[in-house]
Amino acid sequence: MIRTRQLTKAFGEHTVLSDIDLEIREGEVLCVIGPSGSGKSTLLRCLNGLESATAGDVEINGEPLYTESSFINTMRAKLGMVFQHFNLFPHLTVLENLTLAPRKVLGLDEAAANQRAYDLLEKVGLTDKAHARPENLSGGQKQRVAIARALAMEPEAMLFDEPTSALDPELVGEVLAVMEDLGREGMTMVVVTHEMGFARRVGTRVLFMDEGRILEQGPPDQLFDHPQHPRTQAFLGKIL
Amino acid sequence: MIRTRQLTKAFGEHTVLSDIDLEIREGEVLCVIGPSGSGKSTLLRCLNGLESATAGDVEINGEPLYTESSFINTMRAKLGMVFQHFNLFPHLTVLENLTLAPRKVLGLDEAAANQRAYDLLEKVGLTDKAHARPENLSGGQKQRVAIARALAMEPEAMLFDEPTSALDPELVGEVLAVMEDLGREGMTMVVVTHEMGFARRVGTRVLFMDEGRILEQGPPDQLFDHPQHPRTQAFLGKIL
Amino acid sequence: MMDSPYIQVLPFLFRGLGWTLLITFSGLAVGFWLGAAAGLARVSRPGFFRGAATVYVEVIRGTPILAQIFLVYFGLSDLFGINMPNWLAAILAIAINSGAYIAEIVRGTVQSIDPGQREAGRSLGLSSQQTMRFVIWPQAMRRMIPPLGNQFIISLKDTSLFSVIAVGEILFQTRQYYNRTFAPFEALTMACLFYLMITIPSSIYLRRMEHRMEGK
Amino acid sequence: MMDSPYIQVLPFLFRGLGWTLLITFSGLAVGFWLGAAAGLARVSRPGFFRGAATVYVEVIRGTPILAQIFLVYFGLSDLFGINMPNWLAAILAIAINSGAYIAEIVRGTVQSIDPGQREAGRSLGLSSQQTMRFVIWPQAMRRMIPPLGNQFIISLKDTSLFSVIAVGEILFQTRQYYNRTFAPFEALTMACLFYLMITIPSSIYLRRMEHRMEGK
Amino acid sequence: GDPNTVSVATDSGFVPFEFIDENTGELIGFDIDLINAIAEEAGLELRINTMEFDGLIAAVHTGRHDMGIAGITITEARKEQVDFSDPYYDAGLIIAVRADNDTITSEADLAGKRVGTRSGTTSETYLRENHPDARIVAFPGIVEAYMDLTAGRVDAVLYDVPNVRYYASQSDGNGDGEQIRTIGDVLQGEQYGIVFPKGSPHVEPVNQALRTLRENGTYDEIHAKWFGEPADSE
Ligand SMILES: Nc1ncnc2c1ncn2[C@@H]1O[C@H](COP(=O)(O)OP(=O)(O)OP(=O)(O)O)[C@@H](O)[C@H]1O
Ligand SMILES: Nc1ncnc2c1ncn2[C@@H]1O[C@H](COP(=O)(O)OP(=O)(O)OP(=O)(O)O)[C@@H](O)[C@H]1O
Ligand SMILES: [Mg+2]
Ligand SMILES: [Mg+2]
Repeated sequence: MIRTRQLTKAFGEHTVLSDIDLEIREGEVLCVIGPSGSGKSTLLRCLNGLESATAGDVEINGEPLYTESSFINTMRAKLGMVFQHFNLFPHLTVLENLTLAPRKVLGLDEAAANQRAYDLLEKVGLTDKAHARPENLSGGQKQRVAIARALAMEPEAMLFDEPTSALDPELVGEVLAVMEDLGREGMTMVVVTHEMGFARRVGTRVLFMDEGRILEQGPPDQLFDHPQHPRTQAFLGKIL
Repeated sequence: MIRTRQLTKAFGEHTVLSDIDLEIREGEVLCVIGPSGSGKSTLLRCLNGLESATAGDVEINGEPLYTESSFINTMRAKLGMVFQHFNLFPHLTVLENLTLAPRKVLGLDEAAANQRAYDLLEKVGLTDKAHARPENLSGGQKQRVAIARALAMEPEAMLFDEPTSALDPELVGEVLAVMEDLGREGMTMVVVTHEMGFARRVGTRVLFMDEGRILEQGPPDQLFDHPQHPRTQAFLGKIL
Repeated sequence: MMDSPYIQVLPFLFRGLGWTLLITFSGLAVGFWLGAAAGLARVSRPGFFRGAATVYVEVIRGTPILAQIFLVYFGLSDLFGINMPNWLAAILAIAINSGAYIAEIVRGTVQSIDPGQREAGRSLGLSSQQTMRFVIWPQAMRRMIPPLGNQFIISLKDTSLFSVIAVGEILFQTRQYYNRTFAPFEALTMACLFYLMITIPSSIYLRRMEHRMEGK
Repeated sequence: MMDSPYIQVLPFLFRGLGWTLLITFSGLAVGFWLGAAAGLARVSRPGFFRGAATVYVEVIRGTPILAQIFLVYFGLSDLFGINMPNWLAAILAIAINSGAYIAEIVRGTVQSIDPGQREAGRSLGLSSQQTMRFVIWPQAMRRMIPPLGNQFIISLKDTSLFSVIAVGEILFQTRQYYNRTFAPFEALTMACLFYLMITIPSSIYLRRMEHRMEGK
Repeated sequence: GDPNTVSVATDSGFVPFEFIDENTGELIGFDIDLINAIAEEAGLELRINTMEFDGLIAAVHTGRHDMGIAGITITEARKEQVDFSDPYYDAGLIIAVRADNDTITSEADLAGKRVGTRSGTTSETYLRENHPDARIVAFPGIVEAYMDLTAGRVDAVLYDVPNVRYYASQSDGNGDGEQIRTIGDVLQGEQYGIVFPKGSPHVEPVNQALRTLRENGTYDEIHAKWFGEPADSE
């Protein structure tokens, strides 16, 4: 459902992604790991067009991502994105955060958008926070709202960029639980994360990146327990 | 040599030090420990007049600290102070950092001040950095310069406020080594620190503060191994 | 007492106050939209609009407002035969001048919004314009309030220059008064008090507001 | 070609440029010391000097410079019988005006120096004044350069107001020229170019310097 | 300072009495030549300062300057603030309109019209007293008023005869046809005098010098230089 062909991204002289060939099938939960600066975030951002590739293609359901801009907007809406720092809209209530894009992009009327928002808030366990402002939520609650906000666009896949790494340890669980539910429901997901427990339980495949390349990939247990590449071994040795 | 009587310090409503009675004898190395906000820094700052006490007295060698301001200036010069964040003067070279106060306060001429500075730089092992700017030093080097700068005033005692807590772990050792040397040479020192190893090796007495009071004091081994007060026990339990 | 110049000048000053406030508020109302447009153009993709906005901002900020006033008043009629009354020229001059400074305020506040906000908006499928309108702009607006208040004070003081084209604002009225009574010192002192009556409370209020916003 | 107003006005502008630069530089030279004194008074212990400095800064920043120019021009002779030539009044007015803004620059930069620097100075036995002179001030000076450069641009533009007291600076010369020839548009346009010739390079240079300092 | 050095306030935009020569940048004009001749005669050293007219009398009144010469009309009201020399020039006020304007043919037509003038002058006072129903626009500089007249923002300008005449002739010499013309007669006979602070010791010597200049023909020379004819033929 998502496919890249020789995807390359450079900032000026600095090549951040080199010739990435990747195919993500429907229902897969792909976990991406790798050292800081290896290009994990850049990969996600290229997948939904927040960055445009220097060379190569991205296809979503067989349709190329890089054509003209209005197309990219609707493409982006097909891939929900969740950021490390939540990026909730601070001037809007939780409910408004969830209804803004459905109303402006999908053209839902207020009642329909609200209905959808409440359903999602129930799913992430935050119905009582509908009228709260983001500033009054804990980090874990913020990230659950951010997930709900992305889901409100009914995306075909979800991209997560270190969704728990800005959270206090005791708040990580509630976010991972929501993500696990999503995975179990069959949502296609790409998750940059160093939560090995999550990757083992929910991930269908793990991918190790270094210096803009995919060095190794495979099922979680295989990759974690028997890494092939020396750099993977070194990396896992440090973080486990 | 330093003595406080019922020293009390309040910021507005908030009493930070209450009735501190403390006597520090010549050659003692007093280590002060206690939770964050307990008033350790404020105590040091009251000792050398950077803060004026709300009530009570401080005496140095029998002379009261709080009289008129020119007196405090010379008093301050008798107590060298070393800060957590070094506070080197960034616009001056290392040598100038060391000679500024001796020249302006003690009236040394340039040659004498330079001589003294080079002697001290040798002592802290930084002779080759005399003409460097602080920005080009590592954290450990900065703190050693800061110690030398305080010593250049030939103080009768030295006050250290968490001198190693802003340093990368691998740089802590070089600073503690300099401090150990000082202690061995008989310098009177008051050291706010959580470096238990240093306190055991060099400290003659350890003092536990909480909420602006001295809760317990004694020789390092006794205080660390057999703390009497339940709060001391709880605190040591956390940091050891 | 009643024939002291300090008292006699008061009716003149009150007459001037009306003009001063009218020109300041109208000029800033237009200047805000000019500034918003130019400021947004300056953060847009390189191209004609961005270039034009840059020239506008740099030229206005690089030349004295008095020269701008003369150019608007005499230059426009000289060149294009546009003859607007002096009060309208005054409003236009304040608008054009404050617009350039407001453009920099707009640019600064828009750029101060966390780029993550833009990314969140775009990743939800909002277009670039929608993201600006619904996500960035409302947040930037809040932060604009203190610097805009500051610009209000600056523009208010700038209206004093319109005395040279005989717009009846505070300083013009003051000059009218003292060229009849020859008491410039007293009249000017009172005029300054009139300005301070507006500017000091405004700046105290602004400082408080900034404090509150920082505190948050 | 040679009788185009754009060319004819040039000798006037060059004549004005000298006055403009003279008044700007002399005014700022005095204003800097005034501002340094007032700025340091504003960060000193509460008391007479701090109060006086606050009043000075707030009054000057709250009133139009044109009113200040008239007050300096008339007030000094009215009150104290001091009769200075108008170019000297102009330098004094720039000094008094820029002094208030420079005081805020000084206060801001001095307060931006890490308080640990003051503590380090004091703990070494330096007196309060010595700490300011040898530790705080040299560091603050560096940070003052960009905002002082900005004040230079502002004061340079402000000199144009002295055309109303017939000081022969750029805008005065321009008006003199078009008074006789009725070509205000051409003359004013050239005058603006003259100002831009100084202000734009200055602000580019300042921006670069700020960049470099932030980069450090 | 030196008691023989006097500071003189003058205007810089009142052709042909005092104005800046566009070629040299020097302040020149009838008043300037006259005051220099007076100074030479009376043994005074001059320091000339230029300023906008509307503050000029105030500046002399407050003692900021020792004397002022700027085509200042002698009036009773002004005599309360400053001392005047003997009159040195006969002038008056006159109306100017755009050359193509034939709706204003006399003073009576000013009602409801926009009339430009210079603030602080006798013209402004005259308009306020005699034409309260006209819309008076008083600029600090008179040139702004003429520019408004040619631009059509005011319908007429009232100001001193010699200055209006000068601009009327200047504006048609500009190559684009006659733009401004005067209408009607001189409205109010006026005389110019030099002003001094009250009780100034300079009044008498200046009057003495003025008399001498009239007698020895210097005054006529200067008059002829600036008005093309000797004084008596006016
Ligand atoms: N907008 C940009 N301009 C220039 N360089 C960039 C930009 N964004 C990212 N980079 C560079 O690209 C490289 C990869 O960055 P990226 O954020 O993708 O790494 P990452 O694997 O997500 O790291 P982390 O684990 O720290 O988030 C880094 O060297 C980074 O400095
Ligand atoms: N200048 C000040 N004004 C107001 N409150 C202050 C000031 N300095 C310190 N305090 C307060 O005094 C209390 C004690 O502070 P102090 O810095 O002495 O604690 P500490 O024991 O050194 O803590 P830490 O281990 O975090 O350095 C704290 O609650 C602090 O907030
Ligand atoms: Mg990343
Ligand atoms: Mg502390």
